[in-house]
Parts: sequence; C-alpha cells; structure tokens
Amino acid sequence: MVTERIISAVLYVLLAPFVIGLLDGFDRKISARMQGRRGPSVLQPFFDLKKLFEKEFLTANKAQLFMIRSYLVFIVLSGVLFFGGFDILLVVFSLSTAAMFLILASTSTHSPYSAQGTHRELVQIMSCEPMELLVAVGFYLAIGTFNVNEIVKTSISPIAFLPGFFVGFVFILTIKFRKSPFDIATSHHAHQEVIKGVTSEMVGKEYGMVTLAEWYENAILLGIVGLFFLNSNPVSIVGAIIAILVVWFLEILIDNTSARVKWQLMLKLAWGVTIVAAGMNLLLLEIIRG
Amino acid sequence: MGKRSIVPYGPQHPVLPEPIHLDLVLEDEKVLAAIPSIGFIHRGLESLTSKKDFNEMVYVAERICGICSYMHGMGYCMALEDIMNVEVPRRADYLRTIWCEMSRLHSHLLWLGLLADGFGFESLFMHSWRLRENILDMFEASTGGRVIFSVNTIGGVLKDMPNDMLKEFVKKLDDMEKEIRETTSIFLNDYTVKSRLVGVGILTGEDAIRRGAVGPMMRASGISVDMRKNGYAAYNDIDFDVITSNNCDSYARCEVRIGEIFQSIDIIRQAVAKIPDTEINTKVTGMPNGESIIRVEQPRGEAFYHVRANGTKFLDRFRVRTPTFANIPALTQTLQGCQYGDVPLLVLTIDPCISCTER
Amino acid sequence: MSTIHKSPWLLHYDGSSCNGCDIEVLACTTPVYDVERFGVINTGNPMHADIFLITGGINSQNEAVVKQIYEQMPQPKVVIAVGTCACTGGIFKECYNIKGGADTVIPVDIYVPGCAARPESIIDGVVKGVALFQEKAAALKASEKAN
Amino acid sequence: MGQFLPFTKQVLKNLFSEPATTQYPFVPKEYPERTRGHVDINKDQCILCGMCMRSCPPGAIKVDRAGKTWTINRFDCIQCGYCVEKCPKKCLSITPGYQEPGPEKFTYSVEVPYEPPKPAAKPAAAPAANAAAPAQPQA
Amino acid sequence: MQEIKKDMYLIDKAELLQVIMEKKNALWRLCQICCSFPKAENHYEVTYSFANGYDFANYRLIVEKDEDVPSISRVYKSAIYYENEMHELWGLNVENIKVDLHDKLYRIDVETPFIEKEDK
Amino acid sequence: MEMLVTALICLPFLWAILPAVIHNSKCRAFFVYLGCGIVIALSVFTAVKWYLAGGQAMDFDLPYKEAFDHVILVGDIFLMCLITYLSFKYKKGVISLLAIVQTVLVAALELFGPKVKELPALHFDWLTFVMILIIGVVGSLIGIYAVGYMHGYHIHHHKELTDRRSFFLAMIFVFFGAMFGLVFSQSLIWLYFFWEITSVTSFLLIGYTRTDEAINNSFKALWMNLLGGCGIAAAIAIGVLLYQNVNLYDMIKIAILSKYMGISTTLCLVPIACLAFAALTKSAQFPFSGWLLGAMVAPTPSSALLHSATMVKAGVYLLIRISVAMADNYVGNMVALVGGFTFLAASCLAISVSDGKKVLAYSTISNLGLIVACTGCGYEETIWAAVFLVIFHAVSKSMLFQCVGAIENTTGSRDVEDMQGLISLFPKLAVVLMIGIAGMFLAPFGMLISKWAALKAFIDTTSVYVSTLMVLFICFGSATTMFYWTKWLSKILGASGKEKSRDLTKKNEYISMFFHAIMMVALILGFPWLSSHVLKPMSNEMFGTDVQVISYQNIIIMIVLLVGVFVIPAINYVLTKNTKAKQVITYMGGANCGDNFNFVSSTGDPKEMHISNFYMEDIMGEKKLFTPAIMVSTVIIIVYMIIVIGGAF
Ligand code: SF4
Ligand code: SF4
Ligand code: SF4
Ligand code: SF4
Ligand code: SF4
Ligand code: SF4
Ligand code: SF4
Ligand code: SF4
Repeated sequence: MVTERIISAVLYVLLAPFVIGLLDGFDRKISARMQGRRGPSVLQPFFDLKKLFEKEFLTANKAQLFMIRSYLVFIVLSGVLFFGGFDILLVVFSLSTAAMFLILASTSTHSPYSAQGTHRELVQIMSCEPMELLVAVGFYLAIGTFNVNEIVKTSISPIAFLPGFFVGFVFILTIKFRKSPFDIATSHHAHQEVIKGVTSEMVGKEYGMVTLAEWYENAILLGIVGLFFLNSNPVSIVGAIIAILVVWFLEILIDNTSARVKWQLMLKLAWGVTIVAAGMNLLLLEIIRG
Repeated sequence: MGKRSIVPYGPQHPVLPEPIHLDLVLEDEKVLAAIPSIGFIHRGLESLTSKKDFNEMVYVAERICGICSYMHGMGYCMALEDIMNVEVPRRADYLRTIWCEMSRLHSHLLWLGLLADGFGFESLFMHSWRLRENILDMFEASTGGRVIFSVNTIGGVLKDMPNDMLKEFVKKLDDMEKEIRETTSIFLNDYTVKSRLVGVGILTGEDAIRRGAVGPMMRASGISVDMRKNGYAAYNDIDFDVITSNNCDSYARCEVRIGEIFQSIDIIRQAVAKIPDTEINTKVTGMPNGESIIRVEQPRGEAFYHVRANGTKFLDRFRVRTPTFANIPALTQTLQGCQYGDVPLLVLTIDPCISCTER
Repeated sequence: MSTIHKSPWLLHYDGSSCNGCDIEVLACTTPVYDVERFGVINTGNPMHADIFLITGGINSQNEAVVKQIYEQMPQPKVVIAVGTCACTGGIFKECYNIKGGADTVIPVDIYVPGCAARPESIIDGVVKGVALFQEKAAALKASEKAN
Repeated sequence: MGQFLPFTKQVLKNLFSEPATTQYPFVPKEYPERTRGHVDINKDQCILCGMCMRSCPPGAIKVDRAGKTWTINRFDCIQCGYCVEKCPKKCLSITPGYQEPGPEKFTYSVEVPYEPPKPAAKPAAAPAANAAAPAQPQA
Repeated sequence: MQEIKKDMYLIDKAELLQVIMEKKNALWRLCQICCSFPKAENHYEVTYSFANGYDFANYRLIVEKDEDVPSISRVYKSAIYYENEMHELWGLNVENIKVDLHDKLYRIDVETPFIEKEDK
Repeated sequence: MEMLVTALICLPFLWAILPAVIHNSKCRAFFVYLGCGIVIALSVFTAVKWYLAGGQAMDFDLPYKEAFDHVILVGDIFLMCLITYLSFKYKKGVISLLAIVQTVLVAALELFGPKVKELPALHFDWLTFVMILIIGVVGSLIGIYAVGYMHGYHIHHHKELTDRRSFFLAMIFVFFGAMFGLVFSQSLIWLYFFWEITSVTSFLLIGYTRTDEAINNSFKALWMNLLGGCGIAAAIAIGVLLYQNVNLYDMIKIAILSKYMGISTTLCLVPIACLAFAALTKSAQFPFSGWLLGAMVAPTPSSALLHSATMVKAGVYLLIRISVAMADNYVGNMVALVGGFTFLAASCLAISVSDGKKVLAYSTISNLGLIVACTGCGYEETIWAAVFLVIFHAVSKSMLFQCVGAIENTTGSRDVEDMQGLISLFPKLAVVLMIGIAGMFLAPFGMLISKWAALKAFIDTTSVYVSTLMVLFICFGSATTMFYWTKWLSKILGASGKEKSRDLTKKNEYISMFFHAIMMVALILGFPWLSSHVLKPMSNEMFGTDVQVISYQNIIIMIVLLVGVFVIPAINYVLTKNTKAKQVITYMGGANCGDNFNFVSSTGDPKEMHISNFYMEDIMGEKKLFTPAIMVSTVIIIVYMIIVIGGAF
C-alpha cells in the first residue's frame, strides 16, 4: 500500500511534465485547427521549454529567481501530496502557498505590466479558492475523509454525489488553465493589455520554470478531475481518463469560443457558479446526511 | 499617491499593432486619466512636396498608410484633378469606387479581427483575417499588390479590371457574404463579446461633434454623416443609406462597421452592374496652380486632403488630416473612467491608424 | 541535437512604417500563412522574444524605444528588418524625421525587402532568421564553454 | 445577455476540415500575373536616358551613362512601377517574384550594351535568366 | 469676411473668435486647422475648416511671420493637437493653448522643419 | 498557588500607581520595565508551576474574600460614577444610562437579592493557563515597547498633544490586572467587575489624545462595551433570580445537563445567550466592530494591546469558556453565524483599505470571527482550533501592530502603499512584518490549521443550514484573507527607488519585536508539542475525551509545509545567489527611462511610475459593505435572541 503511494508520487514527479506537455502540444494543434490553421508540431511545448532553458539569463531583480524556484518546488510538493494520497485540503492550501511565491516573484520587479498582471492573478486566486476548498469539502461529505488515498477506495465514484461540485470545479479550471474567457492575468497568447502579465519579467529559465510549474499544477488539477470518477473498481481508471480528456477538450473548446472578460465579471461568475452549483450540492448533501 | 497607480502604456505593446503611448492614472483598474502621446511614427512626409514632384507624390500619398492606402492615393489625385480641371473618365470613377469599397471591406474585416484579438477571442481574429485574405487575393489579381496598389494616377487609374474579372469578384463576394454574416453575428450576439462592448466607451452625439469625431465613431453616436454622400467618384450613381447607431458605445461602433461591410458588398454589386466601358485615364499636361480641399470617406471616416499648388512641379502644401487624428480627442474622452482592460479595446474602437495620424 | 531553432518567438515593433508591412506581418500569423507551423509565437514581450521583426524606419522618437527593446531581448537574438522602410528608409528616407532603416540603431541580421513586404517574403526572412538563430545559439554555447 | 458560445459550430467545423494554411515555403507560391514583384530591365532596349533614375521616388535606380550600367537596389525599391511608366523605351517591366531576403543589402546591376550613336540591334542572348531568378548578389 | 472661393472665406484676426463662437453654438464640428507658408507670399495661411452635416466652411487667416494667433482650444478642445502642431512644425506662435506641449507633440530633432532657417 | 494568583491580579493594579505618580521619564521607564518584567516572570512562574504540578483544574478562594467582594461592589459603583461623569462632561449623557442601569441592577441584586450559593471565587485550568501566558508575556512586551514608542510619539512627532504618558502607562498595568482577574474569576459578579474595568480602561486609552475623533471613537467603544456589560448583568440577574447561583461554571454545567435531563432546555440557555452576546460585543464582531476600528486613533501600543493580548481576547476567552454549552443549539448557531459572517465580511473590508493599521484592525475582526465561529460550533476540533488561533493571533498581531507603529515613526506613513520596497529600505522592520504576516495566514501557520479543523467540524455540525453557511463563509473568507495579506506582502518585497534613510526605531521596540519573532518561530516549531501537551488535556478537561483532532500524518505534512515555507526559499536563495545574470531594466513597453522607477511620459519628460494594489472599493469598499454587514449581523443576533428568549418563556 505504502509502496503504491510512493510509486504514484514518484511517477507524478517524473511523468507529469511529459504527459501535460504532450497534452499542451495537442491543445495547440487542436486550437490551431479550430482556427483554421495548421498549427505547430505536437512536441512544440517541449521545444519551447528547452529553448527557454538555453537562453541567456537576464533579470530585472535577482530575488525573482529564487522565488520562482520556490514556487516550482511548492507546486511539486503539492503534487506529491496529492498523488501520494494525502489530505486533499492540505493540497489546496499548499497550492495557494505556492501561488503566493509566484506573486511575490512577479511583484519583486516593479514593472507595470507584471504588477497589473499580479493584481489580476490575485483576483483569480481569490475567485478560484472557495471552489477549490469546497471540492475538498465535497469529498469529505461524500466519502467521509479528506484523504485522497481513502477517497479512491470508495465503492461509488464521488461524482455520483458531487455533480454540482464537479460543474463548479470545471468552471474554475478555465481560470486555472489560463484559458479564455478568463485568461486575464497571463494569457497563452500575448495579445492582451497586460502583455504577459505575471510572467512579463521572467526571462529564459525563469519563464521555463514557471511553465514547468504550470504543467505540474495542471497535472494536479486534472488529477482532481479524475478523482471525481475513481472508485475501488480498477475499471474506473478508464472512466477517469476519459473524463479528464473530455474536460480538457471542453476547456480548449471554451478557449476558442469566447472573448476575454473583465476581472469583475470573472469574480462575479466564479463566485456565482461556486455558490449556486457547489452551494446547492453542499446543501443537498447536508440534508441527506441529516 | 495612495491607491493610485501611474503607469505607462505602450509605445511597444502587442495589442496595439502600432505604437501609441498613454500615461495612465489608475485606481485598481479604473482609468482616471489617460494622456496620449503621438509621434512615434511621425515621418514628416508632408514636407516631401519640396523634394518630390506632384506626380511622385501620388506614391508618397499611398504610403501615408498601408490600410486605406488606396484611398489616400485617390484623395490626393482627386485634389490635383480638381486643381488642374481634369475630367476623369467615368469607368475610372467606377473602378475607383469598387477599389474603395474593397478597401473598406478589407479594412473592416481587419478591424474586426484586431478587435477580437483585443478582447482575447483568438479564433475569431483568425477567422476574420482568413476572410480578409480573399479580398487581398482580389486586390492582387486586379492591381498586383496586396496592400499597396499603385494604380491611381492623376487623371484616372492605371489598370483596368476586365468585366469578367469584375463578375468573378462579385461572385466571390456573394459566396463570402454568408460566411461574413455568420462571423459578424458572433460579434453582435456572443455573451462574452457583449460583456466587453456594451456600454463601454460612451461617446454621446454632442460630444462626438464637440470633439470633432468622424466616420463610424461619429455615426455610432447617432450622427448621420458620410462623405460618400457628397457624391465623389461614382457614388452619386449608387444607392445606399448612411449606417448609424444610437447606442454610442463600443458595441454601436462594431454594429456600424459590420453594417458597412454588407453595404460595401452591395455597392460593389451595384457598381459592377452599372460600370460603363470608357477610357480609364485622361492624359494630364501642365503644372498645377491653385488650391483644393477634398474630403473622402475612408473606412475610418472623413479624410482631408488640402493641396495648394503654385504653378511649379513642387507643391506649396500638401496637408492630410486623417480620420484617426480627428478621433483622438474623442478617444481621450472615452478612455476617461474606463477599465484598464478596456484601454486597448477603446483605442481599437476608433480603428486607429497612427501611421496616417502622425504622417 | 539542439532544437532551439524550432521555437523562435517573435517580437514585432512598428518603427515608422505606414502599416502596410505591419498588417502583412500580422497576416503571417493568421490561417493562410500560419507561421506557428515553425513554432513561431508572436510574443509581445522582448524578454521572451528571440526574433525581433522591425518594420518602418527610425525616427528621433522611436530610436530610444527600438534600442531599449533590443537590449531587453536575451541572447541569442536575431533582428529582421521587414519592408523597404526598415531596410533603408524607403520612400520616406528624405523626410526630415527619418534617420534611415533599422540598421541605423541596431544591428540587423536579415533584410526583407518589399513595399509592402509580402507574407511569403516575411516567411522566407523568418526561416533565414531561424537558421541564424540556431547558429548564434551554438556560438553562444561555445563561448560559454570557453569561459 | 447574448448567446453562449455561438462560435462553437464554426470552430468544430474548422477542426474537422482542411486548414486554410498554404504549404509555402515547401510548395512554391504561384502569383497572379499582375503581381508587382520586382523591376526587370530589358537591357538591350535601354538607352541610358536616366528617366527612371530621376523619377524613382525612393531613388532606387542608378543609371551610369559613362560606365554603361543600370543598377537597382532592390532593398530600396518600393515596387511602385513609376519607372516602368516613365521609361521612354518601355524596357522596364515589373514582374512577379520578389527579391529574396538576405543578410546584406546588395544592388543588382546590368551592363547596358547601348552605343550612343547607332541604335544597337544585338539579339537578346542571356537576359531571360534575370526574369526567372530575381537577383544575384554582387560583390 | 470675404469669400475667396466656394466655401472658403478670408477673415481677419478680430473676426476669428466671433466666427469660432458662432460655429460652436451652431454645433459645427472642427474638421481641421491647416497651416501653410507659401514661399512666394512669405506669410502664413491658417485655414480653419468646419462642417455640419454636409455643410462645409473654411476660414482663412493671413498671419505675418512674427505675428501671433489666438488659440481656439478653449472653445474646441480638439484644436489642441492642430495648434501644437502648427507651433512645432511651422514655428507659428499660438497664444495660450489649453494644453501646451512645448514642441513635444512630435519629439523631432529638427526645428520647425517646414520653414527654412533664413525665412524665419 | 493562591498567593501567586492573588499577586498576579493585584500587583499590576498596585504597580499602576508607580508610573502614574513618577514624572521623570527615565525613572518612570525603569519602573515600567521592572513592572513588565515582574508580570512576565510572575505569569510564567505561575503557569509553569501549575503545569508541573500536573495541570489539574483547581478551584480556590482568595484570602479575605469578603473584603474583595466589598471592594468589587465599591469598584462597580466607582466605575459607574466615572462613566457618568465623563459622559456628561463630553455631552454624551445617554451613554451613562447603560452604565447606571446595569450597575444598579447588579448592585441591587447583590445587596438585596436572594442569597446566592457560596462557591470558590477563582478557578485555574488549562484555558486559564493559556490566557495568563498570553496576557503576561505578550501584554508585558507591549508595555516595554510602549515606553520607547510613546517617547518618540511625544518628543518627535506629536508635539501638539499634551504629554499624558504617565496616565497611559498606568492604564496598561490596570489592563493587565483586569485581564488576569477576568480569566481567573469563577463568579460572574467578579467577572463582571473586571470586564467593566477593561471597558473603561480601553475607553480611556482610546481617548488618550483628546482630539475630537479620539473622543468620539472612545465613546463609541464605551457604549458598545457597556451594552455587552448589560448582557453579563442580565446573566447575573437570571442566575441570581432563577438558580441563586452566579457561578459561571455551574451555569455552563446546567446548560449542558439540561440537554439530557429534559428540563426546559431553552431557559437554561438564556444566561448563556446573554454571556455570548456580551462576548460578541467585546470581541468586536459585527455589528459591534466599529469600536475596534475607531480604537486605532490611539497610539499604537494601545492598539496592539487591545487587538492582541487583552480586550478582544476577553470576549473570546468567555466564548471558549461557554462553548461547551453552545454545541448544537441556537446560541451556538448564533455565535457561529455571527462569527463566520464577520470572518467573511471583515476580510472583504480589509481588502478595500490601505491604512496599515486599519488593515490590521479588519484582520483582527476577521480572525476573531473565525475564532468566534469555532467556539459557536463547540466541538473538540473547533475549540482546539480556536485556542490555537488565539495564541497565534495574539503573538502575530501584537508584533504586526508594533511593527507598523515603528514603520510609521520611521517613514512617516503607515499606509500600505508607502511600504513599497520596505525590504530594501528597512530590512529589519520588513522581516518582522513578514514574519507577522506569515503568522497570520501562511500555510501552515495558525490560520491553516484552524481552517482545516474548522472546516471539518462545520461539515459535521448537525444544523444543515448553519453547516452549509459556515462552510461557505470559511471557504470564501479564506480566499479574501489570502488576497489582502498577499498584496501587502508583495508591497514589502517589491523594489524601491527611494533612498535608504535612517531607521528611527528604538532599541526597546526592537527588543519587544524580536521576542515576538522568537515566540512566533517557537510556536510554529513547538506546535505538535503544544497540541499534545496543552490542547489535548484542555479538550480532555472540557469534553472528557481526548480525540486526536488532527491526524499524526497531517501534522507531519504541516510541519513539512512549514519548514518548506522557510527552508525552500532559503535553500533556493543560496543556490541562486551566484547565478550569473545580466541586469536589465524592466519592461515598460519601451518607455523605460533607464531605472525601473521612471518612464518617458506623454510629454517626453521622465515621470515617476507608481504601482498601487487593488482595493476593489466598488465591490468591497467600506461605503458599500459596512452598513449591510451591520444590518445582516444585527438581524442574525436579533432573530436568534428572540428564538432563545422567546423559546424560554
Ligand atoms: S488623500 Fe486627499 S487629503 Fe489625503 S493626502 Fe491625498 S489629497 Fe491630501
Ligand atoms: S485612417 Fe489613415 S492610416 Fe488608417 S487606414 Fe485610413 S488613411 Fe490609412
Ligand atoms: S515598406 Fe512600404 S509598406 Fe512597408 S512600411 Fe514602408 S512604405 Fe509601408
Ligand atoms: S518600381 Fe518604383 S521604386 Fe522601384 S525602381 Fe521603379 S520607380 Fe523606383
Ligand atoms: S530603363 Fe528606360 S528610363 Fe531607364 S535609363 Fe533605360 S531607357 Fe531610360
Ligand atoms: S510620523 Fe507618525 S508619529 Fe510622527 S507625526 Fe506622523 S503620524 Fe505622528
Ligand atoms: S483610519 Fe482610523 S484614525 Fe483614521 S480616520 Fe479612520 S478611524 Fe480615524
Ligand atoms: S493618527 Fe493622525 S491625527 Fe491622530 S495623532 Fe497620529 S497623525 Fe495625528
């Protein structure tokens, strides 16, 4: 049992970047095709990452680099906690601690665009955090534990009890993945008012590390999506993978069919959906539990 | 200083295809003040009149701007034709009208794309520009250039479009019309797009006049003025209505321009149906002497060509007042109190052409 | 094997151009020409860019801007002057406020002529620039090793 | 309010149909015949009158009567076609195919066989090559 | 006021503000202000163009080389740009512009490029 | 033990006379230091002695109890007279009514009412243990800080104000005495007396500067706290009339037992409800938050004192005390909802303000909200969390206030926006500030642990809608909390273009802050020990069970995270220190003037760039939220009070 958990955590550390990088590559290809273009190679994200690490290192403030490294380490740590089957609430807390390092890294430079992006990033975190915490609460209500390791051992997939939580979570995933309509703090294409937002001042390997951290984070988020579908039956793993792919495709589709909204609307929508979808679900579960 | 940020915006900025700089004073993201600065593209091309003769100036005029390059060339030629009392053959007038409207089409599609890019709707941007490529292909087939055509000359045009080429263009436009309609309906109906446009950047009709706004910017504030109604080129033979909207916001500007896309297609159809077979230019001799002010309706609004000649081959004065120049005071008005995220959008809603603004 | 050439990110800055070249540069990123096929992303940020596409000539006001942006790009970097204006100043070179092409302030690696430069030209320029980018990366690595 | 995600249909259609992207540079581009690519000279007809040089707006052409050369800087030419229009002998033309980008701005120059007193009538031997390949660097 | 050609009137400095006010009150829009310096005449010609719907009117002021013109930027805000431009490029003195950019509208190296040194 | 406790309560009162009469500032400073030292030593000694004795809860009487009873009665009346006098002096006569009504009620009951059951006056248990340590150590450190701060305050900055330092320092000692008395008292009448002393003392401290604003705010604090006092008075009245018993612990027992014995449950809850109401006012929950915000007009040490170790902690202490009686009933629901709501509302409001002290004030209110909510739930986990929060909050808040005070003295501003780049200008102050902020919210410090426990407990709460609402309050509240702390932190760690200047902070201020920092770190590192050696017996004592609230595994994770927060950046810092990097100027779209702090403006001249945080005044501004928050919370309280009291009769 323990070995299994260790293996899964180690696999996460080793494989997450490759899996997510590849998904990202397909994302770019599919997006391009949705836009009527041919698009880059599916390995493009890896080329980009590799190049970033090969570029000369410029910096506007040296403090930035160590904060970014700390950000990366914390994200990986959160992932290890998650895939190692520990407490999901702590995973969420650890993720928000990581986010704080990103923010500090970004503001340490005193640059107008990264500052503006950071403020927006903070709003994004604020928009998502209730839902992330609620997901943990949802699992606790449905399964009776915060422990990922025990959640996967349940007999019925949690999604059966948590449809509202799932909807809410998928909704905030758009924010987390930095996809349109919520790509307000950093966008994958730079044509936006804050340029590259949080990452504006991150050069070469710094930017590479942030990208890598994002991949690790996305792996956790998709892992949580999968968690909704897992149960003690091994077949559910297939279901979880399908669910992850569907959600991922949905995010690409939404990305390509919507305009970037303003942060006020994002906050309103995110909180609104959280309260309505997750709140209702929460209330129902509470009632059922008596 | 408190809760206010003072930050630069531009000149190099990816949402702005052209350099423009603003000093912004923000509270959170609310813009309390925006001071624009222009001059990053100032070349001083009006002064070239002392170095290039009035014929060469046609090519300079075309390069005032690469987007409605055609109309700049035409406006300049019209001013000289007026001074030199040249009668332009009717076919040339029609050809000019068709190219003008094709320019408007490409310019508006380009603008729609940039707007979509401005609010982060990448696929819509791609789609608009893909549609626009069709128009550019027509340009290349008819003039040999994709963006700068060099087909105008004082006294007419240099290249003819054979009638079957025109017919084919009309057919292509018919095909495109449906696609354009689908694409533009996204701008008008999508929830996220509307959340960015509706009620953003209000400019009342009176403000529009006080600040000297022109073109779609003005028509979106409910003021019905379109220089084409003055009947230059072949517009006096064409039947069209001035498109206006009373919403006074960014959405209205979008609406007006989208309306004009279909209007342009219609005008091209009418022109192709009516085009006479005559010469395409008249030989011009002698030196210009006199003064003329020509106003034409460019995609972005009324452009001004003020030419003063003195009987030599070098002009005394060639002055262009481009629509964007006129719209900048209106822009500063709309920026007041908007959100930081709206800044690029509002800059885009005047459909800026800094190049021609700064000349 | 280095794959650095597969990820050239662009930065586009409009010097004193007439827009003609700019819209052609932009057209390169749109479906028909789609330079992302070569891994090109149009970043807005010099800190992330490998290839600097500059259109239009240099005037007294944008001189400092161009220099600054160039300096903010990390090595290895390639500069491509797009359009006749950026190559030589073009038709505007006799204007009082035009100092000349992009090479008056920064070293230009590839010149793409044309007024306006065609998307095909720009693609060719970029492809050549990418090759150069690869070379410069190798040179940079060699010099780093030497140190 | 507006509709939600109305663009989905178009996007999915694009996803499952052939992209609009051309294969350039892997497949060469075919230009329409009117395309203004670059200026070419039929050197046999040129009389070195210098009209093109004087009329060229950016000053891209140099005509050297003494050295009997006609030179164009294609990195300076704006393909306006004014020289073509002005040339008294109609020996200039503007044809598809543009000057290839390169790391150097070079000029292209031809020796003009024109002999001032008697009109030359040599048969055109090589110049066709110029039209096909736009330019070769010159030292 | 004297009509010199269609829609073009010659006015003198005293009439300017009155004309401007009239136009403003009738909700005319300021199209442009054009400054020129025909060498042969050796004076400035400043043309103010107004439009209202399709009506069009231009008013021309003849200004000697060392003369000032009053600013109309307090009546028409958009005149700021035109007036700053006149001063920066032509060296024409405009009194009291509402936002005087002191020759920094276009930050150019050349001083008054449209007027040659000896003329000035 | 009796002697020690007596000394702990009485000594500060007596010591207060010293600074009050000594006017030589050096000499006075010496006695204040000495007094604080004694208080620390005494409280620590008492606590340790009790701990070593086995940590058994004990009841005991003071010697000369009768005399003390009389003193207290006289004291009550004296306070009433003082309030009445001052209220009339400053034309706020109405307020005195509140004092008169309650004092007369209590005094009358005591003199003429039925004879109440005789019981020991004092009680010492685990909660008391924690409280005396907080009051003694944190409070005294603030006292030490105050000496240096008040010197600077009068000598350098506020020459226009009358120097009443003697009075100020004396009041601080009075505060200590009152707080000690409060946490030991078993009898409600005694508790009431000490409670009123804290109300009046804080009133006097807030009005210290005697500016109009200060006077207004001090009266606001007074009437709100007196209203709370009425609650205790009412509880006393009910106790005397119904049960002939004014013993706090007995009342709690009755309330708990009633649940099982089928006697009119709700009737027994009424005194508890009254006490809870009193505690809500004192712990500055909505709708009574105004007084704590207004308290900022006073010099910083008094803010620190009110916010961290004393005053508000009195309210929280009482709530924790009675929490066992609030589990799963209407009173508990009321307290939980008011607390949860306050947690969310105050943290939203904290987003919209930029005055450093005000942010701290809102964060105090918000944090207390979380504590209050935990007590309202009344489960082992939540009490565990509540006590943890109390400890962390006391230390870090005291530290933060001191630090902001020192920053204000040094830079002339306490606005968060003016702290841009503090880390490079005043690194020492910045580090203290950062540790304080980290202590307030960063994983895995106080907030995280408490949120974890609270969430778990609230999910398990029986009342469906309370549970749902509370979970939502906590989830949303923690998001907003993260927002305002992070943005402050990012200001401090940013770059600064200002010239370095001299740090004016006094040595004793640093000593105090330094001790706080050490305590903070010790608490973090000692948190598993604390949990098993202090909180576990406490919960055992209160609930009779000692479940492991937080699993061993999670404790390990938290330790890992916690070590991570310090160690990971530190390691990375060391690793990256020597990275070769070319310095570039920041990206400003090409408009950079060359130094990261100025840009080429539209007029071509350099202009200073300023980057301000988000304040969301349109969404979370005081104008927008404050009144609605007060209304909502008032409605909650009124509705529940009606249910509880109405149900009883
Ligand atoms: S906020 Fe108002 S009163 Fe305060 S310093 Fe600024 S301008 Fe003065
Ligand atoms: S506004 Fe000016 S620059 Fe822009 S397209 Fe029109 S004429 Fe050209
Ligand atoms: S080269 Fe031609 S098209 Fe390009 S910017 Fe210059 S003038 Fe415009
Ligand atoms: S095409 Fe125009 S620019 Fe080129 S050489 Fe001829 S005249 Fe000169
Ligand atoms: S090319 Fe034509 S214009 Fe030029 S020199 Fe020869 S003959 Fe004259
Ligand atoms: S710096 Fe602080 S203490 Fe000094 S005068 Fe100002 S506010 Fe008062
Ligand atoms: S911030 Fe504090 S001191 Fe200042 S006005 Fe408000 S309440 Fe008074
Ligand atoms: S808080 Fe402000 S008003 Fe009050 S004493 Fe300090 S500086 Fe003066």
